[in-house]
Amino acid sequence: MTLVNPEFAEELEKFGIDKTLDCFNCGTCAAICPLIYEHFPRKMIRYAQIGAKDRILENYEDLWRCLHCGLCIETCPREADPGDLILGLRRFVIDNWRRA
Amino acid sequence: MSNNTMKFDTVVVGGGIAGLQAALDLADQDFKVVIVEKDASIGGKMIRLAKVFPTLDCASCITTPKMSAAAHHDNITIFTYCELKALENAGSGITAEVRQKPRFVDETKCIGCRQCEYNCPVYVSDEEQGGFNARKAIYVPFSTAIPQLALMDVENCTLCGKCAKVCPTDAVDYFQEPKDFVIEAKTAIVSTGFELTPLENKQQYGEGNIPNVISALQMERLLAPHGPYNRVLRPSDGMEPDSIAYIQCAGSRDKSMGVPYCSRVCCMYAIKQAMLLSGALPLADIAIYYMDIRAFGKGYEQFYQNSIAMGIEFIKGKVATIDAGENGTVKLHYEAQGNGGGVNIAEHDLVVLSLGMVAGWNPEGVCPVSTGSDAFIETVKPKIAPTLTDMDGVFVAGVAAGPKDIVDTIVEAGAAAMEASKYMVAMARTSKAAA
Amino acid sequence: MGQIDDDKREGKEAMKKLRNERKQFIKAAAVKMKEQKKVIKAIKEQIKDNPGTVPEIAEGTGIQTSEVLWYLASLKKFGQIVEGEKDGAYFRYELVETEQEEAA
Amino acid sequence: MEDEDKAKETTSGQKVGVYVCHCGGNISDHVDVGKVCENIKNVPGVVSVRNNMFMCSDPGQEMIMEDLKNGTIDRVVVASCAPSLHETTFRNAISRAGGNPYIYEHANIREQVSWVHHGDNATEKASRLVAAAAAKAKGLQPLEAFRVDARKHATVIGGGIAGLRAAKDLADRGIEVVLIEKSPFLGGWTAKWDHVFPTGDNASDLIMELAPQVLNDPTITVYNCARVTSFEGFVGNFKLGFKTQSPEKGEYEDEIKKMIESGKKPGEFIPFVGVSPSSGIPDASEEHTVQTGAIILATGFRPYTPRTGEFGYGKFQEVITLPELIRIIAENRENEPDDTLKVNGRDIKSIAMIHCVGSRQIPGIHEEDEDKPLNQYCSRTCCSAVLHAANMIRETHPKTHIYDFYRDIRTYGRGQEELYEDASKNKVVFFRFEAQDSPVVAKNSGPGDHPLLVTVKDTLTFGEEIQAPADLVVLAVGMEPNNVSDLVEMMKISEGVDKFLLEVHPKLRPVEVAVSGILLAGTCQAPFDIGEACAAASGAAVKTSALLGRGYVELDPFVAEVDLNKCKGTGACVEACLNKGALTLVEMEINGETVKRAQVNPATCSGCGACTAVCPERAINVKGWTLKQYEDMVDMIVADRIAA
Amino acid sequence: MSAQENQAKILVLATEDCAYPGADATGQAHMSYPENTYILRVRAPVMFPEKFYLDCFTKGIYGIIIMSCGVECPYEGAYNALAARIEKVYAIMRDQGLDSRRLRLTGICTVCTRAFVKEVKQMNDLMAELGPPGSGKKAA
Amino acid sequence: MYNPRYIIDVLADNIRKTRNPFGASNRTVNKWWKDTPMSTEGDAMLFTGLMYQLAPYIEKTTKQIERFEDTFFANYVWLNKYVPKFLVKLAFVFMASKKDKQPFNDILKSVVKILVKSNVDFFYKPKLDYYSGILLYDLGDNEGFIEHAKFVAGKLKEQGIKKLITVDPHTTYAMKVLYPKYIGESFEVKTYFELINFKAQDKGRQVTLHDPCFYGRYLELSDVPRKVLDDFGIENIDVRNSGKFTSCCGGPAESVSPALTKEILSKRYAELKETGAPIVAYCPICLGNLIKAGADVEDLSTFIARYA
Repeated sequence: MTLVNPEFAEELEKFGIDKTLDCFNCGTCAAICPLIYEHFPRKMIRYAQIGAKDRILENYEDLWRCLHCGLCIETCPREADPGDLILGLRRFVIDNWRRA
Repeated sequence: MSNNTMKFDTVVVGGGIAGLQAALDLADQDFKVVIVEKDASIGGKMIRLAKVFPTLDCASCITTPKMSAAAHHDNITIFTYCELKALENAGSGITAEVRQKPRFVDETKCIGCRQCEYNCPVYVSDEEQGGFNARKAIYVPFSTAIPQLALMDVENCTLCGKCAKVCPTDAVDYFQEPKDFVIEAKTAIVSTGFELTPLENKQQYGEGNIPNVISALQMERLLAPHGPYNRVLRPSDGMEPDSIAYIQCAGSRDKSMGVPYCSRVCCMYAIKQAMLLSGALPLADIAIYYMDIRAFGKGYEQFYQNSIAMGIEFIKGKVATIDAGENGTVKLHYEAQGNGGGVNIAEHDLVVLSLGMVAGWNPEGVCPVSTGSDAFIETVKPKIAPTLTDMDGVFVAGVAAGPKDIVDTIVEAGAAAMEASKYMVAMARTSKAAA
Repeated sequence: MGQIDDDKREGKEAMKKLRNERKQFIKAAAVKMKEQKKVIKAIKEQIKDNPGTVPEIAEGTGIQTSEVLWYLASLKKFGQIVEGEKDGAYFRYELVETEQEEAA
Repeated sequence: MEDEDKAKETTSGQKVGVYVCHCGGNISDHVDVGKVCENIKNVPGVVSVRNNMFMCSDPGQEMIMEDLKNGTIDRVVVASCAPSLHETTFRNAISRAGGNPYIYEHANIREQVSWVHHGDNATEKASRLVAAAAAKAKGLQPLEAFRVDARKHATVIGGGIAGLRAAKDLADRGIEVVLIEKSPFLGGWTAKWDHVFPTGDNASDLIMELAPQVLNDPTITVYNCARVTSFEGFVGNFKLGFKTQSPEKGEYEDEIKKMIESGKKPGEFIPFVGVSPSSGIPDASEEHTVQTGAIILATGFRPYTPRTGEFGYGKFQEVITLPELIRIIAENRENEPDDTLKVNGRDIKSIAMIHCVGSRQIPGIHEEDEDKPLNQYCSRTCCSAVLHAANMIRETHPKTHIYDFYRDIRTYGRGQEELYEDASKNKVVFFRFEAQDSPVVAKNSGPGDHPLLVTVKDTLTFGEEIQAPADLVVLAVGMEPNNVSDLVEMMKISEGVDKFLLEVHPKLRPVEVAVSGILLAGTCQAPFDIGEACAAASGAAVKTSALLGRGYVELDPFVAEVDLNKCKGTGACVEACLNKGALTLVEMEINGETVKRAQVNPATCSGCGACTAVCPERAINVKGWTLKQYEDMVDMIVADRIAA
Repeated sequence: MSAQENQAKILVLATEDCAYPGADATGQAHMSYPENTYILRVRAPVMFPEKFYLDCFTKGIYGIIIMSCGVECPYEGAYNALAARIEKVYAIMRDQGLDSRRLRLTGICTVCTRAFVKEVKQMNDLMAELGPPGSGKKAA
Repeated sequence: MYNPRYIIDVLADNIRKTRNPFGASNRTVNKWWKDTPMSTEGDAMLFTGLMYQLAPYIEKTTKQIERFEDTFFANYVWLNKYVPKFLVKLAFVFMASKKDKQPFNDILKSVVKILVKSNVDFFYKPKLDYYSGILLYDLGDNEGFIEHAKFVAGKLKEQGIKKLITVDPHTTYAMKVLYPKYIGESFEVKTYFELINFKAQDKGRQVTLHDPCFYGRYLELSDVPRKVLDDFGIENIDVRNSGKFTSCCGGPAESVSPALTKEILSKRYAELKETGAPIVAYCPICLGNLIKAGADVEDLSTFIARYA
């Protein structure tokens, strides 16, 4: 059970990410990602969309798997820049550590 | 003004279902209409389809009566195989400059017997049949074409003279020249339709180079009674496919392809084809990969639910890439979003791309009518007068003003005819008042 | 008579001119036609005695399966080949004996 | 009996001319045309047999015209290609020669003979088909396309956007119009919207562009508070009775109150009500009758009313429908707009919007009421309407968060996918559910001061259960057709299983119903958005214009005809008739006796011949296609003498 | 087909909106079929009384195929009325010892070329098997 | 997989202290220029960003950490407190030998040869040739990146440098896109292959270009080397995934998961191998990776320098 937190998307703007909710969850990024790892990166994007901050912090390691190769950005049918969102989430996580 | 000038009330640009319907609705009100068609036959895309949703009646059963009604109508003149050079309204009415391309066959003599085609020695890939079989270098476009006239494709002709020799009416004319003429009219209806989203727009879908990945329009031909194989076979080797997949939004709602809008018909035609396939190949597995199923029209949702009940599999997830597999199979990479899903690779015998629609005509340099960012003709009052363009006396019908299905196209064609006829009545009133 | 001869000569001249104008097309089409004749002959030869499936014909002639199918579909359209029995997932194709169809 | 038939026919000329086409070898390569001509000479009634390389060519047609003009022949048979190609050609040729085009019969010896058969049998078959055609031609009578006078007058029922559009279109085409609206106001549901998707047009602007045009047009008469009470007649000549009366107590109470409060005069737009015509609201009831040529039904829709408890509707006051939300949005704009949307002064920090309420219902999944079938259809407009509303809220009230619960987002139309994208850009959070796992709306006992909690199994989040606390739940209710069962009954038109009015064929005749002269416009037929409803209205208007424009309706001459010499008034034909009303038994005087006899109404007869089959006296036939003609044709097919 | 076999005449009643253009399409595709078939264009086959069919058999027609538009029939209700009538004809045929397979009701559309040929061929094969009507007086 | 948290901390710490991710001084790492005569004044500065120089260190490092991945030690390898020395100055531990460095140094010399042949007015100042800091950005340490970038840009600006000639995609991206975006400092950035300006003819030769992600997608420069090859009469046989749609070599994952890198690399190598032609790479990471995979691969610069 997850409680939605719509403010998280706004919070992410601080980390240079303003397209959190642009994604319409088509799954292209997950399928095209060279990592072929579960639902990555859409899973992380989805968590960001619904504001499941804890999930992101719990699963932060996944964020650093990303090669930042840009294939998902190139292919995204909505130009939602999934790869950049992952980078942004890395910044969010690091910020979280440093502030802790 | 040359003697090549003809006068009509309305010039209809494009003889597909929208143009035909608009022309008929005007002609039935006693307006004189001329249809200018770019292809060698009227009928547009619809005549190329197998069956149509949601009634599943055959497309030609609906199109041919309209085609022949237009062809035989006293108030309708049809020019096929024409290029529109200019369409303008200088204030005094519409002027259309038209160039009729040479058929190299005298249309007053040709009787459509196809002797020339039977005897021509050059085989040419028949695009009317999705390229799955051949026509000849001289040919009648298709069996229900109107007019039933042959035309020659000079790029594939060896000038061997066989066609001229066998023609019973001496209709072959190797020396035919293009004919230029001018049409003057009070109004124009633009019904220029669509083309499919080019396959080249999506590298991940193979750009047309992966065997057994075909377009939905090609599948229409495989399903059609006059089809190239007369049945559904895999084009790479003639195998009857056991598993067929549809890839939705393969040319719509995809900014990476430059087509951000929804093409509106693909969900329904994929479902329709899937149902027809499950009739033609009862043992085959059919899957549709989709993002949202858009079954919005009258009877469409019920049609969709029926297809689920028939066992057609719907998989939520946009296919990311397509690769060639072993032995002619096709591999799809996608993220399955159902329960316990994940990144998957599925293998199918035949894959159909549900390609979207892009504008069929670019008016730039021909006609000053505005287009939207989607390249379709802009309408100025989409809510209460949906067929009005920003050009005086010019109206738009059907897909020319954005993707739509046949039902909506036919209704809108009627609306365009209404607007055009009102315009002409008002014009007559003003000129009477002035006089 | 003289008039007809003149017309004929003029026609010939015009044809010659046209041939020259379309030289490139004619050349390409002729090459294509020649190749097609060869392929059609090979396919027909292959199924002369025994109807074959696309992969069988491809194997026998060394022509790609997709091309074999294209030719079979085309020859079928122009009445030279008919589809026969199904064999596994493939259909067999056979020659039409004469131009006179089966009704005879 | 059959002798009688023959006797009658001999009196009407039987000089049949037969023309056989070679079609440049297409026919003559397989059919021995000479032999066919030879064979045909023996057929009774045939006086001339000629052939030509191309009958369709000018010289070919000239042959026919020449023979007709000099009186050699008075019936024509051409044996050539399929009738679809040249039947009209030859009929026109006959007309040009001053003949009646219906004395023509076509024999198809190309598509149905020479292209499919070869050898001697082809020639024999061709001969028999030509002989059969000659036999049929012998029985042909000159026919006149049937004309009935049509009033250049149409009635539009329904004063919503579609009705207004249709009325104005018709008036512009010179057709007199009566517009009948059941409520006191024009504008229908469009008047009850604020800004409309996807253009953002102000609904009142749309109404105010059309309504004054309708009200000020001298050829349009508008009756509000009016209901149809009777209907009779046929295309071109309908008689419609209707009654105007002041609304009953409680009816349109809110709207009338709003009108009074607004102080708006007739002809002015009253927000969320519409436009009152100059007649105002009638005090007394009055009966009217109108003679009209065609009727356009533009009776519109009503939004689905959720059942009590459906997504908490009726149970929690915070659960409302989309039309209610649209009003709230407008009210917030009128009052000082705030960062947060307000309802009765209450801050709305989060809204949950739920799609497909009262649409896309699935038997076995959705609860079925006994008296009401499930709405299995998609209501087409709700997705875009929801997203448009969401965008308006997010853009004006950035502190109000929006959650959107959908099954499929159906932003199909031009400019609609952009609404979806804008909603995403506006940070609307989407959740997708399967029909069997609909969101559950409950009282929020958890954190925050939000009164409601929406729980959903979200397929976008891998099937996880997600909870969204909400201050307001908005149900995107679908469309249902307005109840017009009285009109359906009166006019004998059909409803589909979805209760919307049924067209003849969605593609062939999309705005017509089976009853000629009655047309459909807008949401009485199916859910549409405003633009689509207007297109349908114009589509219906153009058909009406074509129908009535000439002042008469020309009908196919192929209608049933009663032979009064034979009719005994059994009524079997009336029983079998598929177009109720096309055949009736009427009293008439024959030889001083009053008897009942069948009478055809040519305006409504479709010429199917269902009557022919059942008449025990062989007294009724479809003109040009009589049973006798078919019998004669069969005789020619089986006859010995044609076989050469 | 020999001339004698050609006596086995099959009557095809083809609707002008669907089956008749379907037969034309078959011709345009140059697909051959037995020539003992006589195609008559009809508006709607609902016009024929029971007696018409029975008379045809008496006159020497071997078999009849009614090719209608099926449920797409432009005359609402005509198809159902036709189907009901054909049931009656079958009953009479059985009474008279006529094989009811001599009369067939099918739906053929404007491009149903294969279906058209199939119907015709099947009926032809059946006629070859059954012989002339009334010859056997045996119910199948 | 290694815990990214520790890696980031180490790298950030190294860069802060030494301006170099491996904790080695730039002077130790950057020695290639010593026997290459170059002007110290000119129009544009050759700015290598030290990526090619660091490539052998990266390789050595990954070889070591690969041994520990997915073992009990994985998360402890990086722990500062347990092995502080090992950590802070990686370079001393995994010192790259001269032999390891040689091929990478040759690449930079080739670049110089190409620039000279193309008559480019350029200069080199080893002291100003800093690491761009891109790895910090990639790993999400924006603060660290910005701090370092400000330092680098400051040094360059101090010397009035406006034009840079870069040699690798990562540095190019950093200088061309990230510096203006994050610290508001803009340079006129060109890669060396955009400046090639001489003729050659080598008909019949075939190669397959492997595009780095940054050039192919982010910077959309992959058409430039193709044009150069084409002009030289060399046939480039593209694999399906190239240019905008190139496949990653796996390199970026190296610091956290060499195993992952290996997996992705082997897939990419299989794709490239299919053409049968020798591979040409133009990124130090890709190059190092492909060499590791056993590929017949050469850097674009050494390949082109052959004609210079």
